[in-house]
Amino acid sequence: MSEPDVTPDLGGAQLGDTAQLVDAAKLDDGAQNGDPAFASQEAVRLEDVHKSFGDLEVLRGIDLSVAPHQVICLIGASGSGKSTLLRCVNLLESVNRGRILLWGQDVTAPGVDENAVRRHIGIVFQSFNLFPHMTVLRNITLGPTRVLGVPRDEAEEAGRALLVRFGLSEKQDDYPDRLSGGQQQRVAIVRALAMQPGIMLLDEVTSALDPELVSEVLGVIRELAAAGMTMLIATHEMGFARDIADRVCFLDEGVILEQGPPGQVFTAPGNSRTQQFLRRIVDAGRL
Amino acid sequence: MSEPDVTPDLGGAQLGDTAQLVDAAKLDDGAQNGDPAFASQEAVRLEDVHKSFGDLEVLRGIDLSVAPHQVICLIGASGSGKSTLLRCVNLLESVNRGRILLWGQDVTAPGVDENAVRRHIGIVFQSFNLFPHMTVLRNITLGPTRVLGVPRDEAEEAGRALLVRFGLSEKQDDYPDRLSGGQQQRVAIVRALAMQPGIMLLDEVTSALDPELVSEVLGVIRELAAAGMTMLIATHEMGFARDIADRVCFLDEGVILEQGPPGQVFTAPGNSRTQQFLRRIVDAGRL
Amino acid sequence: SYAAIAPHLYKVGVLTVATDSPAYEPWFDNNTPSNGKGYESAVAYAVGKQLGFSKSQVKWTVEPFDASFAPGPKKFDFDVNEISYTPERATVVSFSVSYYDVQQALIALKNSRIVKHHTPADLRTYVYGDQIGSTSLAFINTELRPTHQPSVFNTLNDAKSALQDGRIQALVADTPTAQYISSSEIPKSVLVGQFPSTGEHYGLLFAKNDPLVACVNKAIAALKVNGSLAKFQKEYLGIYTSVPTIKP
Amino acid sequence: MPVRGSREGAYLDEQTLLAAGAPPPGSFEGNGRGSHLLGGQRAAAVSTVSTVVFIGAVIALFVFAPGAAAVRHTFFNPQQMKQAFLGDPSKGLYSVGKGLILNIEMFLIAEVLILFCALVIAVLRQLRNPVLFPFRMLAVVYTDVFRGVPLIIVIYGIGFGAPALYIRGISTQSDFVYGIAALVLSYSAYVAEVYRAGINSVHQSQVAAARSLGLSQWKSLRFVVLPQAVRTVIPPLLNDFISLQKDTALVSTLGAVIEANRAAQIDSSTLFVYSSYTVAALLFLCLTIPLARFTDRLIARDVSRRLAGGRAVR
Amino acid sequence: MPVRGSREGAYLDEQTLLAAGAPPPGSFEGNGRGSHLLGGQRAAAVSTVSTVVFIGAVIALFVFAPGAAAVRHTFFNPQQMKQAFLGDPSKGLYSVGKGLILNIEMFLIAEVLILFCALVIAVLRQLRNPVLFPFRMLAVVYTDVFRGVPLIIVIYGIGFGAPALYIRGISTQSDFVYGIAALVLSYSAYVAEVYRAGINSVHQSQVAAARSLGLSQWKSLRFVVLPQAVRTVIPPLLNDFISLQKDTALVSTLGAVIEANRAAQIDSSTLFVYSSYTVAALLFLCLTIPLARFTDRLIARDVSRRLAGGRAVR
Ligand SMILES: Nc1ncnc2c1ncn2[C@@H]1O[C@H](COP(=O)(O)OP(=O)(O)OP(=O)(O)O)[C@@H](O)[C@H]1O
Ligand SMILES: Nc1ncnc2c1ncn2[C@@H]1O[C@H](COP(=O)(O)OP(=O)(O)OP(=O)(O)O)[C@@H](O)[C@H]1O
Ligand SMILES: [Mg+2]
Ligand SMILES: [Mg+2]
Repeated sequence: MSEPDVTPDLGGAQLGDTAQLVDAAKLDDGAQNGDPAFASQEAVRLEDVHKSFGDLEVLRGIDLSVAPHQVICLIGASGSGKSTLLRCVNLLESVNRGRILLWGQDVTAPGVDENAVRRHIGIVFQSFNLFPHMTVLRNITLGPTRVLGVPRDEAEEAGRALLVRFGLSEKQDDYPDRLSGGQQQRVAIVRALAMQPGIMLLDEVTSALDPELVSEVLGVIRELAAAGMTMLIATHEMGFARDIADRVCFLDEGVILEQGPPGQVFTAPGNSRTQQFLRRIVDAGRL
Repeated sequence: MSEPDVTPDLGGAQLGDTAQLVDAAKLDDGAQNGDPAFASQEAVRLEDVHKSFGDLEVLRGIDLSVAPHQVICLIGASGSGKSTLLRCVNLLESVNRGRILLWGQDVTAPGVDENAVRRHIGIVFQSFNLFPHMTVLRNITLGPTRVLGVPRDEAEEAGRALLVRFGLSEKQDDYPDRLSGGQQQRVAIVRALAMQPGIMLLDEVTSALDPELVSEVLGVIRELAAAGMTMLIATHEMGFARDIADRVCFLDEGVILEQGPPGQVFTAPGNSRTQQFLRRIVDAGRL
Repeated sequence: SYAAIAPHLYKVGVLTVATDSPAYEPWFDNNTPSNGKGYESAVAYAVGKQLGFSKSQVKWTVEPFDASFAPGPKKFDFDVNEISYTPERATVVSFSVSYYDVQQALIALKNSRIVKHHTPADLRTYVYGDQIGSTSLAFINTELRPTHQPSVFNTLNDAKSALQDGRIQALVADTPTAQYISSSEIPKSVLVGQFPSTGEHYGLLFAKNDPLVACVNKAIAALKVNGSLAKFQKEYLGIYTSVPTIKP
Repeated sequence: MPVRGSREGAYLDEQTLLAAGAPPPGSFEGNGRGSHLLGGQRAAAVSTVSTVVFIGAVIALFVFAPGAAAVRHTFFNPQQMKQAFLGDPSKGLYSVGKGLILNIEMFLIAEVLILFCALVIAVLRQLRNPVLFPFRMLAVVYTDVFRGVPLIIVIYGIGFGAPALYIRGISTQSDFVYGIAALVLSYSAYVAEVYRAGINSVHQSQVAAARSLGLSQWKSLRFVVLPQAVRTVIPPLLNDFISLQKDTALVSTLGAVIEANRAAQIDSSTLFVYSSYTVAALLFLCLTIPLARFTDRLIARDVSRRLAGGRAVR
Repeated sequence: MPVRGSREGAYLDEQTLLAAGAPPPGSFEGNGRGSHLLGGQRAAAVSTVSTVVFIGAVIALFVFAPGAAAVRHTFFNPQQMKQAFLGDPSKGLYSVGKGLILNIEMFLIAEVLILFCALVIAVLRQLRNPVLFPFRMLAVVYTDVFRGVPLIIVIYGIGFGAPALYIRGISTQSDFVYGIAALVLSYSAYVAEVYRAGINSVHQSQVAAARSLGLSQWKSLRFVVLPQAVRTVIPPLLNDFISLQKDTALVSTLGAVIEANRAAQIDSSTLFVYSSYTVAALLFLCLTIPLARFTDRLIARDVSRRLAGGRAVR
């Protein structure tokens, strides 16, 4: 909670910039892929990503570019494909068409080491997915010890520090089934954070948290962004999105209908579907 | 979404009234228990309810009285015992001390037919708990057909109508594991509604819903309250609580610190812990 | 005498005789007890005849060896299955008098050391094998007392196959069986010799205190006197005067 | 704050949330061994070749080993296999094929009874109501005893014991009936434990959801818990089906029931070859393999219905 | 809108959400049968009495039935039981107790090998990588064949077949080794299926969570899936342990391995009583029952650690 508000590095020009990058990438793939300098300008990039489950086409051509440090919020109706998008980025779902690039490297290409990719991406699932046979502390030290090779005591110490931060220090030896919904959600966040990922994918990460904790999480996210982490956040809480996002993407039936800084999207949406979505929220006094 | 706002039947005098009732009850139990006239004045009543898990005392003396038609919102920090309270009312947890009365009948007494009680109470779990081996439609018709004895086709027709209402008509033959978080939550709501309960216990029932759907649920809840349903709602969304509640109860570490109409609790909280809780929310612009 | 035994029969009007399946040669022929060939089959029919049963009134039934001494009602009138009399066994079931006096014999492969070396001391050094439930096995353990624990097989066939594959060095069986194995079944094998009699004999097996026993004993005695038993022995078992005797 | 590109530094500075930055280029490339366990094209070749070699070696063993001809003669003599299958009364040979029908009869009758009894026992064991403690104890003792005692002893005990008791109605049944009774007694204990595993694998929250609808304890078991439980334990249930099918053979120890294996045993000891056992084994395989394939298909269909797609990870 | 107090009206008016009102007074009272399956004090009495009566009846059967004395003499003769336990070489009687040690040895060696082989097979079967198709097929064929073929035939096949092949190293092993090989071959197929059930019972989302941390396929199996899988299938695993323990007896068909049951069989055929079988059965029970109680305790401890409280419903 050090910085009150993180202005995105790329400022207002950002959207145009990334649009440029996408085009450039399309023109010349090979040259840029190997170029670390180029890579550093984009943490995540989706090109024409399609994903179907059987007959149901859930993602229908997603193009998205995220610079390092950026916090992107995905908003949109229930079932619009937010979770699926995040799962695709983490390679938990294979895409049917299109590419996903992380730091300029195509991770959907054959021969990619999925485990190496995932080591650099954290994800907090909408349904938490904690390991029910492990204590809270084991849940959050499993990754560091078994993937990163951090010694057990070091990992536990760091894990405990994170638990304290999220008000869970008393629950470290409890098993997940004994936790309340909000406690489970916080453990899931800590589990992902403990891996020190470069990119975090947060799926409705405040849904079970009380407003006090939401503020706390908000602070943590800001801190992380300042420290260089890139974040994609799917959320239904517009207030939260407005507070945290460098850019808001409005997803509808598998396509990004509108994106831009929260100020712009929330106050002057261009697309009529976005307008409709937001009007009802504003009418209900929920923004 | 017929009525814009349901004013509680008992109006402002309500809190004082129930306080009276509680005292009266303590003075003379037997006489009032058998009296249907008395019973009809209270749908739910908790008297000094205590609940412990092992050494952890989660509910530490809850007294609560809810009149029919009323919508009560439980707010409070994560882990304060909201879910546990709701589970106790539905007899899913046995209380360690105290009594729970529904329509004047003590349901924590020995010899009570739990199934009969639960038939009149619906609960939507925080973690949804859909039946993964049944289609959406089977999930919502199981109760009506197997408990209420409604014929299968009648139950399915009614179920389909509810699904349409919640925008789920296309998913009726899907299995829960294939649904998005918000879709699952709506199925859980429909499953509980299909039983036509007299009391509904809603646990974070909007956590996975987009703002449009939240408004929809809000409308449904108002309609139900008007039709005579009593509701206890645990929620972290203060905006939602403010819009929907006849009364807000602030839970902290297993006790109700403060209760009253939302206007009163949110604007002029008496208790210092409540003040602190709300101050941070207001500071963050989240109310 | 038929009238005397009629009430005690398992099935009215027939003599029900049991044996195990397979029924081994030379005690039976071709696993078919009802053909009247083989020593035990012949004895059974002869006993039946003495009791007044025609050949068609003798019915055969299969009774596994293990089941023959189960408590409870028997499903046969008597069981003829190379079963040796012992006092312990006689506390559970009843036996007829001897219809055959048994001597044990030793079978080995022709090229085996045992063919030449079978002093009592030598005999202790070999690996023996035998069928479970046979008195031959008890004979090995109580008389030969080998240092290496003998192998025990479910059936005599398993024991024979073990002898063939060299998994055991020698097999002990009653002399007729041993003779049959070495002459007809395992060409590479030889009957090394027979041991002196220990007074062992085969008896027909009855339910404990079956009143039939007395009648059958009389019948067997008659068969002994009229030379039938000797005739059957000659016909089906041969006379093994040439078999050398070894001292255990 | 420095952006950490690699993992060499200290892990998570104390009290600080340190985000890692971009990993060095090329760090996502496969490491030659492929991303999956033994992935890649070379692995495909390796796995195919090694499988072929393995199967080939096993076959070669039976063809080229010094004693192979003798083994083939003993175990796979086609002439004698045919004889064993059909039987030949004139030679004292029983028909293994006819015997198999007895096995199937016993199996079917026993299985139905077992599935039912085992369910009752499993459910009794799950009851936590102190009132029913004696029943629960009985169920525990029952499983312990009948799992622990070898089936053959149960068969002996009933087949020889029941007639010995001279009780009307109990002591006068056929060996067929005694055999089935013994199979049911023994297998119910096993299958009950399989059910129990399935029931335990269903999460508590499912029961809570079922009961919250007002379903009784029995109905929530019937409609919510058991359907999920049984799906989970289909493979071990099938294990027990198959064992049962084979153990029907043991009933022959009672004497009167000449089923397939008993027939094979008699034939083999008559002819001094084991080909008849091979016939029995092959016949049993013809029953069990289709059953296994069928249940596999069932499981696969169930999984795909419930999860279609969304399974990039395993 | 009318408040509905009972359920007699039409169910859910079309398109309308109709809330039910208060049920009539007294509608929550138990209906005599109690709220639980057979709950209530009367039920307690019934269950206790019926259990006692049942056990009493079984005992009475063995004491008062007409043939009971003979049965007791054959099955429960204390003198002969002692003799069978200790053995008596002078009478050609084997020691059942000594035989049991052989059983335990075979069991322990086989079990370790089985748990390992079965795991490999189960994991091979789970692989969906097309590259590994041959291995998967091999695993499927293996389980089908070795589950389908009766253990006794596997024992015969190896114990009589291997020596008959006259292959150096293979044909000269002891019956003990052949027996264990046959047990491992046969039981691995069963236990692999039990593992598979366990693995399938772990929800897909658990694998997703494990892989999302960067755990490899093998590590997520090792740390996340298997620990949960094994917990679920402990009861059927124990089933197979116990069966295995009993089936070690079959190795005696090879001749040289005189384990407990074979010893009992010899004694019983020598003395014409079954008491020696009873001794063997009791000894086996002494091994299996503590094992069963121990695993039950394990499961209960695990459940209570994970769920303490919160289990009013089942
Ligand atoms: N495994 C699956 N199989 C089939 N359909 C699926 C699967 N997973 C998701 N879907 C479908 O894909 C669509 C998008 O789902 P997704 O979870 O991405 O939505 P979402 O935007 O995250 O919604 P929510 O806000 O409700 O969480 C939904 O209609 C859902 O039913
Ligand atoms: N089965 C259980 N065993 C042990 N402790 C439990 C159990 N269930 C809940 N608890 C504990 O009880 C406390 C209250 O839990 P509860 O779920 O009621 O909280 P809540 O108010 O619903 O929180 P949230 O807003 O996070 O859902 C928590 O500290 C939790 O860890
Ligand atoms: Mg989602
Ligand atoms: Mg909760």
